[in-house]
Amino acid sequence: MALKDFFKNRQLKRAAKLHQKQGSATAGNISELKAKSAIDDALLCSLWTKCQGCNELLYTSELKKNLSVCKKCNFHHRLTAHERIEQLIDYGTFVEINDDVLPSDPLNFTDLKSYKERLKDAQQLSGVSEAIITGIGNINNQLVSIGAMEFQFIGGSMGSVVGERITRLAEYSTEKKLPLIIISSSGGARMHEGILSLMQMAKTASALKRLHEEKLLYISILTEPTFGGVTASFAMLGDLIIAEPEARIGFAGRRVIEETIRQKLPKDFQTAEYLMENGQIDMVIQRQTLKQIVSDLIRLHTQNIKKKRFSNNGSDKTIFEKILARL
Amino acid sequence: MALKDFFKNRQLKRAAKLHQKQGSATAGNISELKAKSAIDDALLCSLWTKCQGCNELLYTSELKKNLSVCKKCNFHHRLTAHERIEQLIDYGTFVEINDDVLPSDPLNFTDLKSYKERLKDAQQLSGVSEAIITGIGNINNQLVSIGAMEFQFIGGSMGSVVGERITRLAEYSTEKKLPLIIISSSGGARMHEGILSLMQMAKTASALKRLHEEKLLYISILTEPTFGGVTASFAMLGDLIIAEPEARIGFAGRRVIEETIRQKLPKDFQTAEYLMENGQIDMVIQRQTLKQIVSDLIRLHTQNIKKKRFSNNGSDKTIFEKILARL
Amino acid sequence: MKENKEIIPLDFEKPLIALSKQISELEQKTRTLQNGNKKLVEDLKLQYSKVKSEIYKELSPLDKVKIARHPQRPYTLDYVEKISPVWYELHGDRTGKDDQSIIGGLIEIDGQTVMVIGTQKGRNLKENQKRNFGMPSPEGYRKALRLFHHAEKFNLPIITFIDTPGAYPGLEAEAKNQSQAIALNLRELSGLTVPVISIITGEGGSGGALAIGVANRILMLENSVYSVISPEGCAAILWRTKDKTQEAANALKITAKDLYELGITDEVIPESEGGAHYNPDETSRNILNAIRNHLEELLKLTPEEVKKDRQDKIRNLGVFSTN
Amino acid sequence: MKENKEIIPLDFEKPLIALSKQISELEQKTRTLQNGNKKLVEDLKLQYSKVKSEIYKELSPLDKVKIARHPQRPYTLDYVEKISPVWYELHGDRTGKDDQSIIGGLIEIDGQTVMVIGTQKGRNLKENQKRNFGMPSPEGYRKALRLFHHAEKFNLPIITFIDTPGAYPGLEAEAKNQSQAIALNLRELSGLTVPVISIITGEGGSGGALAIGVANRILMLENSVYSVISPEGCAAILWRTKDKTQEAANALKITAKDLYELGITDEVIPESEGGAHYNPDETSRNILNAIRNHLEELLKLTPEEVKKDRQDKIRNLGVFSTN
Ligand SMILES: [Zn+2]
Ligand SMILES: [Zn+2]
Repeated sequence: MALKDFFKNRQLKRAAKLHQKQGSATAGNISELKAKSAIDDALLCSLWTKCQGCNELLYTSELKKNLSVCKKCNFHHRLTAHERIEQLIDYGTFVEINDDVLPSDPLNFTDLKSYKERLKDAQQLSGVSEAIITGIGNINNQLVSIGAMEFQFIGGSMGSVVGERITRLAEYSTEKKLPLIIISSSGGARMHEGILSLMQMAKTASALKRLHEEKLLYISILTEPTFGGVTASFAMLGDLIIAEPEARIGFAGRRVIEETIRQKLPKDFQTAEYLMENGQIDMVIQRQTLKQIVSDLIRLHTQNIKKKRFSNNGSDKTIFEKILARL
Repeated sequence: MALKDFFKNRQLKRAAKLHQKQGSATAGNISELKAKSAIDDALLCSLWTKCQGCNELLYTSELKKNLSVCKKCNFHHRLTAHERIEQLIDYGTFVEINDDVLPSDPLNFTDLKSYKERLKDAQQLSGVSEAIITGIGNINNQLVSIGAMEFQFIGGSMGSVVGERITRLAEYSTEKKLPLIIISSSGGARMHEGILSLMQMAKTASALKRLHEEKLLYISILTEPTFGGVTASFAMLGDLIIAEPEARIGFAGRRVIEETIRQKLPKDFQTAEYLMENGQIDMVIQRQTLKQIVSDLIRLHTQNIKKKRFSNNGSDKTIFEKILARL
Repeated sequence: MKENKEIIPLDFEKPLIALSKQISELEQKTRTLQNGNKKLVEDLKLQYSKVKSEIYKELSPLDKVKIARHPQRPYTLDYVEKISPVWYELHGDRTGKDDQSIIGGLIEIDGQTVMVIGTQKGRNLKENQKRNFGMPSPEGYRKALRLFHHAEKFNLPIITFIDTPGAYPGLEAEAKNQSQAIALNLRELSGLTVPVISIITGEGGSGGALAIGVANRILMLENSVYSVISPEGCAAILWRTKDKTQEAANALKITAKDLYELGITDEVIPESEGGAHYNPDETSRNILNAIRNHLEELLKLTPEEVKKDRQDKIRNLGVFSTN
Repeated sequence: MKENKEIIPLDFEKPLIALSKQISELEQKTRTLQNGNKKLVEDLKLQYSKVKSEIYKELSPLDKVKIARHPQRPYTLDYVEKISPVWYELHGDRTGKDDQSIIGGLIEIDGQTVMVIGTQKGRNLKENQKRNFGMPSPEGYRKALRLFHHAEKFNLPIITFIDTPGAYPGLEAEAKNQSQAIALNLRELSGLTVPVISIITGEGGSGGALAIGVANRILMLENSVYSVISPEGCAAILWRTKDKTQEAANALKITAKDLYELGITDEVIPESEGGAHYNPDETSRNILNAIRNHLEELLKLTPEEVKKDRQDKIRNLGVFSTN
């Protein structure tokens, strides 16, 4: 499609956007959060992407090169879990673990559609088996455990698999003395697994307790959007908490709060910057500098300890090789 | 003096009260706090005491019998350190310790009067050697370490001696595994000892850190008035914090705050009830029930531990006897 | 046919009310009339018993939700009063607020000091303004956290009573970091070495309930419910209409029985017939018995075993496949 | 006679300004006039040096207070920038506010990560609104506490920079329990096993300063002061008039030298002549050297020895008699 056609169609598409795709699926927060998705545009025109911040048309390839951050308005577009890993982990060093932990349907849950169907659809749409990818890899030659959530998978909702994969990742970190990084993006708990999804909050927090007792570093990275049971468990337990600019982060969804308190909320409510002002996070970091800063922070948090404890225990490299050999 | 004469003189005395006695002596808070003292009345008429809450004339002996709480308006009159001990500790079981720790004048400090003179005057006025009495004794047969501050001694201000006596008391508690009770009443740090008085905040807090690490109970009792360096150190570090009704407690003095923020403060600001509402203390307790409640709280906090650890180690009685024998 | 007249009936209890009324009227007449009517009264009473046990036996999940939310249902302070001779409430997070939708304090059971922490609803509008309808703010969770650590320090077992629609979804609550307050409680509760027993007494409202519910034993009153989201909220999102609340309540598996079968709940504590509000004394006795039994077991463990017991329990929650 | 022209002179520096002006004028004339004047200029310069060293040698405690409060004095962020190649600021108490009158973050010294925590004043009204004139609220102290524990967890030595009139005396600060925030920091700082070095860089304002100043080593810049109360406040209370501020400043013993003699301060760090604001680079180098020396000593100790070193130091503060 030519550029001029795109411009002509812009108004039509905006209208179409109001009747967005079918239903969200996590506890409360997602339906409103999906409004910003740009998949319609992407399908219409894969060469060009309309910026969700300023509506400008951007070359998709250039946008990707800039880590999906708009050069005009600095809007940070959503990334897939795989893109997250690619942007943070040294090329070729990521090894996924626990990808054999797969969802089931413990409650035999059906709403307008069965949960089983939803899972299949989500797997097809997102290309991943669940709402988080976990594994190990290097960040500027420093071995870490890393998890990245996939919002396209039923709104990044946390069910048994997300809980189990994070728990295993944290346990792995504890065992191997590795820093842990989790990039969150989620609407909350996955209703279709009922109370079991709620319990994942306790499970992940408990695993992080053991990591904490071992004095290992956990950096939590919050991205647009992070809500509900995810924020209220592992995402808010980082030793360091970093958010991307303008990412919306909170416990309750905006609409629920507005209904409860019967007043409009300020525009910047629940943005990364709002959280910063309210003392809830350490930093708001541009995506372009995220890898370098995370890498620096890992170095700064491990170099003193290394000197004391690991001086004769071999380098990270060796540990990494051992782990790879075992896998 | 007959009762009717007293009534006649009441108005005169009220006027006299406005020109109260000479200067206060601690960091900021005392001068205003002394305004409520009723010593003039007491001297004028030792049989009768005018209630500082409701201005009613009360039989002094009846007032004392009611622990200096007005039966009409519930005003809790200030108590001396010795009265505090008497009201809380079983008759005859109090043994003062570290009364040989006595004030000196490290800075050779003189304002309108020399610090040495002030110390002598304070000792004469209050009948105690410093602004706190410390020792051990029983509360309903439970041995405790206890300290009670004396507001009449330079406004209960904390200098080196208060800091040292509290520190030794806390250390004694730690060593003997005794619950610690401190009843505070203070205008803050004692300016005449300069930086040394400030450092008592760190010293007492540090001693309490060790007590805390040994998992021993510390009950802090806040009475009218408790301010400044005392509140901002040992007084606010209780596992349990109890205040007497309407006692004024805070960090900065009311006047300082009003000058800073240039607005009037609410009437109940910095009262025990205000602190309660603001989540700063556990309980506001009537003086008449204080001993029973403190006694209960000690029992509740030690009976589980005793079962586990002290089942074959002899009773409190034995420890008490050993300590007494050693003194 | 004595029934506590002050109890407000629920929809599904209406047939009982009608029957009860009929019986009362007949009984009054019986005094002046013939023996034949006495037989009728007896029959009606029999009928009443049958209907009653049928109604209460076949309660749907949504009926249970209604009982769990009954305005006359006993709350934490009611149970505390009945199971302990002493109660010293401890207040505040020490940093600016005493959130009264969560209460905490010391009780005594069999000469053992126990820390109680629980959500607390109000009985009327004024009380509910104070208690915020049992929906805690971050300061409430931080008060609870302070008391968890207090209990750990002094070797006090912890019992939590849970009956909350959920954590309060308000502007101030978000500004004060509701998420972090809950998350930190989850983490810290999991690390305690004193026994923790949680009892869902009414509504177990999602993360707001779990924040004081990470326990060695999770007990549920017979008519209590515990869910990741309210049936109304779930229906609105997944079915796009609150009309489907019944369906959502069924699908979510929220009753004590469901959760027992799912392995979340360790014991279902029986209530008095019709619900705890019909006989708080009886229900309290059942609660006390349950506490005693579980406490006795847990106090046999060493502190490290207590911690491991809880962590193992939490660790195994979740259903997934591994090929 | 090059002096940084942008420096705002203090009262007692006025003679120097006059002399300096005289010299400049004469120098300009000298270009066009005879040799005799050159001699005069030389003499004046000599005179200037003499006066200068005399003035700075005989500074009264109150003069030092003025230097310590000089609006151009370097603040924590200025020093951080000069002593470390990296600076990652960490924000917030996690519970509702990022108090910017206290800052904290990570720096690196000789390949060692160090946690810096310091009070921070603003340079102008707008900045001072943000920084509240360097007077922390409870949330600031709680941010500091979070970072103390963070440093303890990751084995990071702590350096605190202190320059504050004191903890903020405001309604909100009292409501949020300023006392407890300070008290808890005192207690927790005393228990850390990582080295803590505190540097008083300007005003050490009472409890508000001490709350981040319980350290293994207390260092003071040459012109800094540290006091239980401001001289003005002390004069107003004990002398009943602020006119006696000078007397109070003398009596209180607040200068670096006084505190060194009292055994409170471990080292007095020299500033550039006239004060740190005349040459922040030089002063920063002196600070860095002092940090290096003390850190080197402290890092030889085991964690438990570090803790004991600090606790012993604190334990011995105070002067009293025992007969
Ligand atoms: Zn843009
Ligand atoms: Zn009265």
